[in-house]
Amino acid sequence: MNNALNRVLANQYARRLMWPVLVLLVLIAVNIAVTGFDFIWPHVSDGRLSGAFVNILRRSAPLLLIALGMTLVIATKGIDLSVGAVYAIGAAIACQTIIDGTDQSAAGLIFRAVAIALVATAVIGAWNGTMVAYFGIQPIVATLILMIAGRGIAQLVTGGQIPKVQDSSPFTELGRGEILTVPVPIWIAAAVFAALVLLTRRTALGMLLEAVGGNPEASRLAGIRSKGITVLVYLVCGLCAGLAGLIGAANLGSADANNGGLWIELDAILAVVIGGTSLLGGRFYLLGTAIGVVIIGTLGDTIINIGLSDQWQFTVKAIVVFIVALLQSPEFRAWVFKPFKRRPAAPAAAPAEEVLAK
Amino acid sequence: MSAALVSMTGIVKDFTGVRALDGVDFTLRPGEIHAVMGENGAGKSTLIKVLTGVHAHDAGEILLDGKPVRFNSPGAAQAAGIATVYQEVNLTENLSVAENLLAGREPRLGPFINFRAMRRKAKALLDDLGIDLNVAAPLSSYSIAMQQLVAIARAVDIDAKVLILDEPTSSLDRDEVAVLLGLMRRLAAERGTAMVFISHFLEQVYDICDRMTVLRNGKLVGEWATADLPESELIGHMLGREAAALEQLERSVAGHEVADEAPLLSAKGLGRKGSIAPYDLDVRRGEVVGLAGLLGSGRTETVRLIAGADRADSGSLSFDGAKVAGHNPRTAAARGIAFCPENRKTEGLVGDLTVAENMILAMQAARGWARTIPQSQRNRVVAEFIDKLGIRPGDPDMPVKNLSGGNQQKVLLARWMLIEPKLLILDEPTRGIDVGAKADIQKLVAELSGEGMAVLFVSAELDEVTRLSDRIAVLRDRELISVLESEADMTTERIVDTIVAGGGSE
Amino acid sequence: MSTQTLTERPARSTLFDGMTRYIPIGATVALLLALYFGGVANYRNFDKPQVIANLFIDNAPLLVIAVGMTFVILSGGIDLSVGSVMAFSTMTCAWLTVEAGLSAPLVVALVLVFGTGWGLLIGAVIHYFNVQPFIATLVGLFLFRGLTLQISTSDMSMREVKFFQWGMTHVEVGGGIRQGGFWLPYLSFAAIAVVAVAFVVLHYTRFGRGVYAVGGNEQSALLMGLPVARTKIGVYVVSGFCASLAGVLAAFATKSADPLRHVGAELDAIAAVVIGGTLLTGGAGFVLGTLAGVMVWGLLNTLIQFQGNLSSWWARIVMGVLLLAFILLQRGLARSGEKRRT
Amino acid sequence: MKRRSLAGIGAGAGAALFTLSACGEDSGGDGNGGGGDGYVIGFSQVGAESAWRTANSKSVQDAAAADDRITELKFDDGQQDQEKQIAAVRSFINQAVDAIVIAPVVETGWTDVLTEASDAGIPVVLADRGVEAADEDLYVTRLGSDFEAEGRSAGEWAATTFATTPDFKILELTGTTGSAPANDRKAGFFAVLDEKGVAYTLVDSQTGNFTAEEGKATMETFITTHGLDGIQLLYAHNDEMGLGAIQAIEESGKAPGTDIQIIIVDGSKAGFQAGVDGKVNYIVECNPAFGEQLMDVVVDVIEGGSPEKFTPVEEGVFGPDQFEAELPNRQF
Repeated sequence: MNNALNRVLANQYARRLMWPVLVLLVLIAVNIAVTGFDFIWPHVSDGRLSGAFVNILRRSAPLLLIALGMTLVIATKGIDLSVGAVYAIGAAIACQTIIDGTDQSAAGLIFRAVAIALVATAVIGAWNGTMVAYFGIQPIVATLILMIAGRGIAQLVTGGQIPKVQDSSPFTELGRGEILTVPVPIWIAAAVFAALVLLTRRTALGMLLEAVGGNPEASRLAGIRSKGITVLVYLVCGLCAGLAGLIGAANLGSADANNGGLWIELDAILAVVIGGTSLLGGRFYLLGTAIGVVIIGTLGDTIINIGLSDQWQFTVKAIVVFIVALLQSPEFRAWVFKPFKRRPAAPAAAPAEEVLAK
Repeated sequence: MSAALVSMTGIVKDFTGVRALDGVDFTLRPGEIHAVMGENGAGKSTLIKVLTGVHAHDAGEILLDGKPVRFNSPGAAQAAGIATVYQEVNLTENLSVAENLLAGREPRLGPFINFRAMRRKAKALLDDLGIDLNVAAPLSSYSIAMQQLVAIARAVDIDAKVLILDEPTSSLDRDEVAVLLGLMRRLAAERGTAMVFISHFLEQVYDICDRMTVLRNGKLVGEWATADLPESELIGHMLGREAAALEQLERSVAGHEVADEAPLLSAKGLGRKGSIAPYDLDVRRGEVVGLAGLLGSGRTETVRLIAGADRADSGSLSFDGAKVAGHNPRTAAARGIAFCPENRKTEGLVGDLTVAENMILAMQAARGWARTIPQSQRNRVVAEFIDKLGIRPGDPDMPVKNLSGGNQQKVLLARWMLIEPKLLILDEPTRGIDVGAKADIQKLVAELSGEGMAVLFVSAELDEVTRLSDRIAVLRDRELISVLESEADMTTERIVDTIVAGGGSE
Repeated sequence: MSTQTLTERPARSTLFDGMTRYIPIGATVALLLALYFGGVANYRNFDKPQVIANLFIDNAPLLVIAVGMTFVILSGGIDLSVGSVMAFSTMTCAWLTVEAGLSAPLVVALVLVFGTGWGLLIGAVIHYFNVQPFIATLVGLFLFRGLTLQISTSDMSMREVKFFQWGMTHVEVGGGIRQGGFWLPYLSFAAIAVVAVAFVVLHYTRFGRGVYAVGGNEQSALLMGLPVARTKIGVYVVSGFCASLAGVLAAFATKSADPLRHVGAELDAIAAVVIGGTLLTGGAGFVLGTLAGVMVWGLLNTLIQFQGNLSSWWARIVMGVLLLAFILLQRGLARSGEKRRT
Repeated sequence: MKRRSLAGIGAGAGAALFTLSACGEDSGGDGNGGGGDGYVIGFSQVGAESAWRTANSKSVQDAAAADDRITELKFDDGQQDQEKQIAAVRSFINQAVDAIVIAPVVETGWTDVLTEASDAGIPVVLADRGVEAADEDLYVTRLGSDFEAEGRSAGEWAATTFATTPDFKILELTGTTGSAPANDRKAGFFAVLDEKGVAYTLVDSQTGNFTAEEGKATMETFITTHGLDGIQLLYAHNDEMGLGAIQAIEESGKAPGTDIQIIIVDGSKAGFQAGVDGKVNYIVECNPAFGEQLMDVVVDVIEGGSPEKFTPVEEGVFGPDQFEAELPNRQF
């Protein structure tokens, strides 16, 4: 029984992940063909792991954090457009707190800065969740408000300046340091990934989330605290965005309220969708999201490696996303791979639903 | 006998691996009313959807007036004179009644819709059918029953040669059913419209249909003239077993002792403005209380207040000896009140989740997200209830949306039985499900109450209510008007009398 | 046939129900008036008619994409590609006339055909391949920004092209600003014409009513025999056309093309549509509400300009807070108008 | 009843704006100005996209507040959107200000709105960036940096420093693709190298969008793609990108300023600090603090003066030996 359950789950996951994994492998293969095996094979220099692929992972860490939070939000049928602004707020609060301190290397100060930033971003996330769950405002609108105002808040925190933390401050280790030769951002992202996987799959949170996203009213009548869960999920998403902002700020040693994490929400949503989670809510795939993030990260390097100019960034990203989106569409696959079987002009809505019911 | 108007032969339809229709033949003659009968999953709806262009068939032939046709959209079928009314109202609530009636066929001035002419035409159309509505009002301002009549009026107006009615009466009350059946007779007689009628109400089928085609498991069982097929034989054909077995089930249900003690649940002056007038209601352990009344009489509203699904704005509720405060579905479940809502799909199940997940949802919700049900316990209880309730297919990992209505209802019941409630509230648990599952559920209700569980039971079918209930609360116009207690009062006739009398007293 | 007549009063009076539909737009108009008179009371020169005229001049392109967005949102979809399509259209206008030397009217026609064609393509992908509109149009957002940058990485002037002088040619009413009159350029009239046409199409044609029907309940619309495919694809065609037209209007407005222009315009358009009372879930809203929404958006900016001492960040925060206030207001009204049906 | 509450809330929201906007008020200003004896000036700023820009806004606002001749400065942030800037200028015309200052986000597309200002008799002064040459008659003067000259300064230092390097290899981090500073700083730099006949190879040139974040990411990609060996010079179009790149270089185990020489443009505090630390070799200043100079020009223009078409802002270039002395003078 248990085995059967695991097998089916594995299959379901495998089916969802097949296309993104294929696309990622193609991208990696292209890079290896152009720059050699060094692309994928890391080496240790100066006591830290480096290499093109490790760099991609390290740089993708903030996006991964945000995309993971976004996955949970999307699972509840929501969306969070404010993560880019929250990223900037988290970065701004942390850096400003540190440069306002006397000794920028004091552990207490850094701890306080990180704590204040995370609490503030969690509060912002909870605010978004409250707007959605308790005021019944559509998620896209509720979070649009903070998307507009958020960067203003971040600038207010920094007074429009770009606070620069001393390079000697241990705060920068969050973005630049390494533990056991592996860069800290990768550790943080991996830890959050593992924590979220455990949180959602080892407890019942994942199932309850999927229930709330799949059918909010049924979930309410089944006695699920759906409002509480919704707030929790937006809170986690805000927290992830704030943490991503901290990593970004630590990496640079400064916080740019205007440009930090600009349009990262779109990349995060793309990563979630590439990873197989539907924007309509319900089932979610954290591993798929991680793969989606790596695809997006690898894409940027691929463009430079194959010698295309920077202007291709957007175009190539669009094309890759289009391909993944189409490959994930059963209708498209049927159309392409079974050209001889005519389909009805009007696609029957959810044929699967009809199978046994009628 | 006149030549066939519609002739379907050897129709085959597959849905990714499942054969929904397997070589079905169907013949419809001009001016006849023809019932398609079968359990849920027999293929009735698929047959209709193939005929109306919603689904494309994989093999077979459809002749309309002797000419082969193949519709690739409902629009194309309508254009060829085949109109359909579905069980669930398929109109758009945000548009006005007139627009819904005439959408796609609006009277126009040049390229523009002539709203004045449209309203006039819509008004005339409804007047003709004996329906009086404000055609300019949004459809959403009318009850579901009225919306269904509008849907029928729309189909009639298409001037169809063939009118298909798929469970049109499931949300209508008696008067409305009478209007509909009268309308059908008139259309058949005056316009020679051929009609396909699908209904679970055998009484209506026998009342109006000329012929019947019976399907079972996607295959054709046969076609009979109504007069040649007694009810018991029909049921036998539909179920594929002897009708006697069914009757035995029904008999086993009635009669058991109710513990004579303080009520488990006691509502005093419970009410909600605009929804249900304040009412008093007691339910004791081991008792089945039925709620009877016409559609819109406030049955669902009554039980939703008790279940905590809606907030009461007057009165008080006590349960199990304690006063209930801060009532909502979660606290209700914690107290031992389980509620199976009326609409399985939108309020009950989460379609994407598996059978197992849907079953343990309430149990898990009660424990909170942090305390997961251990895997072994979960597998055990799920397997136990799949077996106990006879859920088919018995795969705990299948998404619940792929199950038939009856099996979905059983999953929902299992969800609540898992938390071992003291009071089980069932709102229309047998609506739209096949005869076999219906009997299973009725039997289960009787068993549970026998074990000491209190049950509140809402059903549109008075037969079912009288058969199962120890007491019956009768509602009318959003008011609880009477509670029938004695054995002698528990008849369909008595309930109808009560409803009529309740109206007279006002 | 039974002679009995079935009568049912609507669950609420039709008068009220008719009104419920107009509450969001009524709120928008009330807010618009409140903002305007607040401005008049607080700032000198705010009562000049040109202040209102400027709303139609500066927001003409936004108005046009917001109208296209209204169609899409009414049908239950969303179009994130409009800002990029707009920038791409402006850039193409400049490139084809200045670099390639094609005749301007031909170029404008080509651009409009192109925008329409893009809408057709993405609408077909959304409908036939069931790709979520958010993602399909997000592809457009990236794709056209990229293509625009590939045409030119810097801004490009087309002031030498005679044809583009037409847009800012203006009509003066009441003898110019100094005599207390105002002026409006042709491109404002073009934008107003788009609103008028959209209004007629949405309310008086089968396509328009089909948009409402599909947005209300797509499955029902299909079963009612309405041309769902044509309608769903049609709204993206309208939006694509509007986006390219807005790009052309932007070309008229500045006679220059900038590859980084209109970044985030889709969000402005969505905000304007939402402020205008159209529900993002589809099926309910009015194009005139969108007009009011664009006016509110423009008026907020005007107020910030007249205030003149808001720092960059306070301006953004004020914008966000006002949007919040508005949405809560709208939500409160909608909730009080909600009802439980049986 | 419904309608009354609706109007009430509407009025409430309106009141909220006016209360809120008061929060942004700087110094109990007399609000709507114009009535006094001083001048009212409208200033349409690009946005707040960088520390340089914020310093610039602050310099202008402070200078206006301190200047007795000026009653009020109407400041509007265009959020890097030309249409917002044009709308702001139209609004200034409506407000009948005495002069308009524009810091244009792009060079083209200003003809109509400048004509409108000139029809209304309001003089226009450009700050920082310029507009296309054809519109020259429509504004009085431009006060700002000469980006091409900045590029040329950087180019001259590079040409001198690496005149004899046999295989002179350059990496370039450009500003936002398509922006005037990015275009001009690039053009000026390579024009000088070409004029002087320096034999160089431009190994790669990618945008860092004027931000530290992207500057660092792009540099990392440079390092993995090309390596740093044999590359002599990194030319970064602004401080922030340069500082980001320095981190990337340090993380790859090389020493910025030594293993690879670095030129940055702007000259912020952080940039000079890096110079003092020996990580930057040459800084071309781009001075944002021209508020007072701007006020003088504007008042002169209002009072009928006709200054030169282009008034350059005082800007310097700084080599390694000047960094330490200059650091305390930095304002942003």
